[in-house]
Amino acid sequence: MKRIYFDHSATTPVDREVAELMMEYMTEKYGNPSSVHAFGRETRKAVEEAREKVAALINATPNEIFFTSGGTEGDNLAIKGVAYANRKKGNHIITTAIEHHAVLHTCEYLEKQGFTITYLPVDEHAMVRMEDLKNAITDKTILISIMFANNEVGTIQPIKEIGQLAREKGIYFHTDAVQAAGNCPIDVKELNIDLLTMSGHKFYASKGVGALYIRRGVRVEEIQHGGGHERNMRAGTENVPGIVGLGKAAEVAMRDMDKKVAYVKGLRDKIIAGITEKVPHIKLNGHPDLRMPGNVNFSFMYIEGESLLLNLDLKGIAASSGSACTSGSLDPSHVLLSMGLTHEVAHGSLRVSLGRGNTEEEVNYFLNVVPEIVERLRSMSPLYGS
Amino acid sequence: MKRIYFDHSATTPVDREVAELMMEYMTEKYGNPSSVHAFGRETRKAVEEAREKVAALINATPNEIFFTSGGTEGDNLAIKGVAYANRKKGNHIITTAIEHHAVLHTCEYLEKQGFTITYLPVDEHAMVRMEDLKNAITDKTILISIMFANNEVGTIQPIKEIGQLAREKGIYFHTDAVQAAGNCPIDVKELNIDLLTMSGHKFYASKGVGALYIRRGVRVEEIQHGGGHERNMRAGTENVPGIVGLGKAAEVAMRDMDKKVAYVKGLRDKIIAGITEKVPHIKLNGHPDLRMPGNVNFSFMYIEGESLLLNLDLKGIAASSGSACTSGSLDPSHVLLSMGLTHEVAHGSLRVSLGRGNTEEEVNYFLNVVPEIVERLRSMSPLYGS
Amino acid sequence: MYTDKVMDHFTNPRNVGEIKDAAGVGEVGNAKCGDIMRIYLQVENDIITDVKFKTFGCGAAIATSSMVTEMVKGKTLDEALEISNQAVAEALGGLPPAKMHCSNLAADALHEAIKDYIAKKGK
Amino acid sequence: MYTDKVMDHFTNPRNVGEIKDAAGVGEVGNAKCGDIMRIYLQVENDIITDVKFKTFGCGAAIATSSMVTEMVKGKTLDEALEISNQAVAEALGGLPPAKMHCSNLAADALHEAIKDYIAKKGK
Ligand SMILES: Cc1ncc(COP(=O)(O)O)c(C=O)c1O
Ligand SMILES: Cc1ncc(COP(=O)(O)O)c(C=O)c1O
Ligand code: FES
Ligand code: FES
Repeated sequence: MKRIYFDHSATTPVDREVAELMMEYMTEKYGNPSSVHAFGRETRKAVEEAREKVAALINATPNEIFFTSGGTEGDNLAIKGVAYANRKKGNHIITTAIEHHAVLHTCEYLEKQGFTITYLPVDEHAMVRMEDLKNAITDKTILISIMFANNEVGTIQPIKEIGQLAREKGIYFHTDAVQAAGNCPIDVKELNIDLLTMSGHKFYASKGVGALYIRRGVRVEEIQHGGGHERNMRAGTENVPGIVGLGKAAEVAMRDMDKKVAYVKGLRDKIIAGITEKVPHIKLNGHPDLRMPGNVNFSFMYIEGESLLLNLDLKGIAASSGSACTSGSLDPSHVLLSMGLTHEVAHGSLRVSLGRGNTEEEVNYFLNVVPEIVERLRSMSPLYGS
Repeated sequence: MKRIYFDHSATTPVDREVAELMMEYMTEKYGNPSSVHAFGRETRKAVEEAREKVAALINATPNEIFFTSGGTEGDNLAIKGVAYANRKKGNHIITTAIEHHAVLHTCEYLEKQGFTITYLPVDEHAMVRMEDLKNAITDKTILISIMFANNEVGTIQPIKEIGQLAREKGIYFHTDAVQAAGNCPIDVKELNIDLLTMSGHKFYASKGVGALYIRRGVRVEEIQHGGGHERNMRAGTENVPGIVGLGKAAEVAMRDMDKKVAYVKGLRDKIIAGITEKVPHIKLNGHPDLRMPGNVNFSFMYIEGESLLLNLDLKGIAASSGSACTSGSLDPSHVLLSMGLTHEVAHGSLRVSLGRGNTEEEVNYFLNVVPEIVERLRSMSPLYGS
Repeated sequence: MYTDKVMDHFTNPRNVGEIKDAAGVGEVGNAKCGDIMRIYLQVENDIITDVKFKTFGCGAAIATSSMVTEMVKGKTLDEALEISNQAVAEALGGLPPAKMHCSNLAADALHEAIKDYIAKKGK
Repeated sequence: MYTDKVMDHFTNPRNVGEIKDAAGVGEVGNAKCGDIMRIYLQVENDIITDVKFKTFGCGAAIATSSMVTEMVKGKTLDEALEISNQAVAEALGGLPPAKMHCSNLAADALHEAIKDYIAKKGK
């Protein structure tokens, strides 16, 4: 059976060029960049070149880029690092209710360490209201951490306004751009971003590598202790294959950005139109326009997400859901609930996240099989038609 | 020019089988193990199989293995994790003066958090004295962290005695086995080890992946917050290619252990005998017998390490040194100084660390070029012959 | 993740539907994840002659619903009351640990339906 | 890491050695990393006619030693005193940031040697 991958927000395949470069830096150019000999010098150079490419992707300078093991570490370093380094200035942090757990659980941990966290609510489209943000700021606020684009419903936040407000107030602004980086254009200077998290495996680099952008001058305390790697910001032998791969992926992303965004958006809009036309009792989750190019998120009333996923899986289609049954947790997606969805509606959510490798044919196949699956599950549902 | 790699303690090339498997898990089997669909199930299975292989390497059970981004993270998680989780029991930690910076700087950080650390001295061979350890234990001691084998001079500590003592006293015992794991046999059960750090890139897996063994029942608090990965012990999307590679490297290491150890030891002893015979005014650093199979460390009196390294590099040989000039720090190796070496002698140290890919021919070439280089540098030295 | 048996009952669930004017109906909601299962019974001489279900829930919930209806058909009410959650899970070749609570749904709904029948009959 | 010029002076250092009964000898130790450089001068009519060095230190230390000896040969003492650490580093095409302190070694040792000559002559 043909397998169709519609789960690019969970992770992406590694680009062929990226993987081949990584192979080279595993088996031939394997020196430790800290070593002074030829093997070390050649990987040091490669790491610094990768830093330049990653910086270019978001219009930063290379010395503002710090390599990490992924998005979760980046979020931890950004938030704890700013919190610990600026404790004397204040102990208040503002974030949102719809952040990824890497941000939310880090904030919850900091609450135990004596920090106060405000979790901003969002509107029905998962959008933060600038008014709420303004009202939440106190003279103890040291950090605003608001994600660039939501991983479940794809909503893109008003980053530019937030950045401007934070800069005016002299508060650091961190954005978790794990979904956005490499998948839509970002300019940290224009957007007044102070810290930005990215993760390789969301844009065709490998799992296990990422980067944190820290604007020059922002005070951050390191959280992983050891050798003086990454200018004392992140100890540990550099993941050279991962890093050179990240650099290559950044280069490819930058080169193909406009084309890729337009292409993926086309597929996305086709799915949204198709489902809307073919399936009754549905609801598009997330913002109608200000959403990630590859994100589709629908709630199918009266049915449950895992059953839907399983049926799609049996048809060879890989997607994701915000249902509690899928996640193994007790509650469905905190994002969907924050947007005001009821438990039942949140349960019936399906996320399709598209990538540059998907085809029109795959979309057509999906649009063919979804209506019948939904119909079948609804016929089994005690909530439907009774 | 032929390049000779004698710096396996810094990092190793990735095994060809390992790299090919990683390639497969980057470009074909790229699902996120947290996903419920087929792509996710196939990588979940691979991650769990890798866990079994890594467990087998050190005679642990799979649920005692937690994947990390490398040795530094493992040391941070082990030491901070135990410290935070057992704070109520006590605030005293015992380690040694010759640990890697990943342990030392973590301990120094904990000192700022209110913990008390004892840094045990070592004897001239870099060996901890059991007597010192016994005397250091107080009723506030919650953790003993002593490295398995030293990365500079190769000395292997009396792990079994330490483990036994710790178990008797009801104190957790962590060992940084980054140099040892995969390169010499380890049995955590026989040795009474509670926590053990390993790092992939020291035994032919990739940089950027490692594992922490935590004996079942040991209380450890997570330090990276986010999703519930690694049974809530380490948040962040699993580095699947790195992890399956680590599993394969563990399998290969276990399979070839005896052969590899004997082979590498043979080369090591040939170098030790050759240098001793051919070069006057030298000193073998580390324990004469209880040392890592691949470790050679000599001080060449009257000369300085970086100059020696550069000359070797010009001859195509990659090695390492404990000289301050090499490391860019102010002092030469803290390990060599702890062993009682003077600054000058420590400066003239050279570490050759052998791997399974090295040959007798390479050793012969090395033994040919070293005497003339040393002689030339000595002729330039104001300390020699005056 | 799921056994072949679970997948079989999930893809071809037995006895889906409603029974008009059923002798007993039981509905339970899953406190853990908010899902719902409803079971309809037809009874003659204390023997379950027909059974149908409707379920809003995960693959395991649907499969256990289907399995429990298979297990009770033709059984006496007393026999049916003895079907435990564990028995349902075992009949399916086991469930993943995170899904064990779903099997509670099926046996509970069945027992509720029987209780409903007894209560109605008592009137 | 190092420029070609540095590597050239490191691999083929000029003026290595000692001068017996030198007119001036200067020795400095590098406070940063514990290394040592010694410079020997021969002087005639306030002109440096010969210069030799011995150095215990890194590649940069050896290269700067060699370079400084090249730079002063034939110079007057006054000219030699004006050779700055920076000039030595520049003559080598620059040094890595972590190695800038090594260049201090070379000019300092030269200046010490000149001072020694002047002191001896003064007696
Ligand atoms: C918005 C967001 N933040 C953070 C993360 C965590 O990144 P990683 O999986 O690289 O640790 C993810 C993805 O898992 C994400 O989607
Ligand atoms: C003994 C020891 N511990 C810890 C580390 C750190 O491991 P990693 O480089 O994987 O972070 C190293 C190597 O760098 C080491 O040799
Ligand atoms: S019904 Fe929710 S997990 Fe099974
Ligand atoms: S002499 Fe020590 S760094 Fe140059």
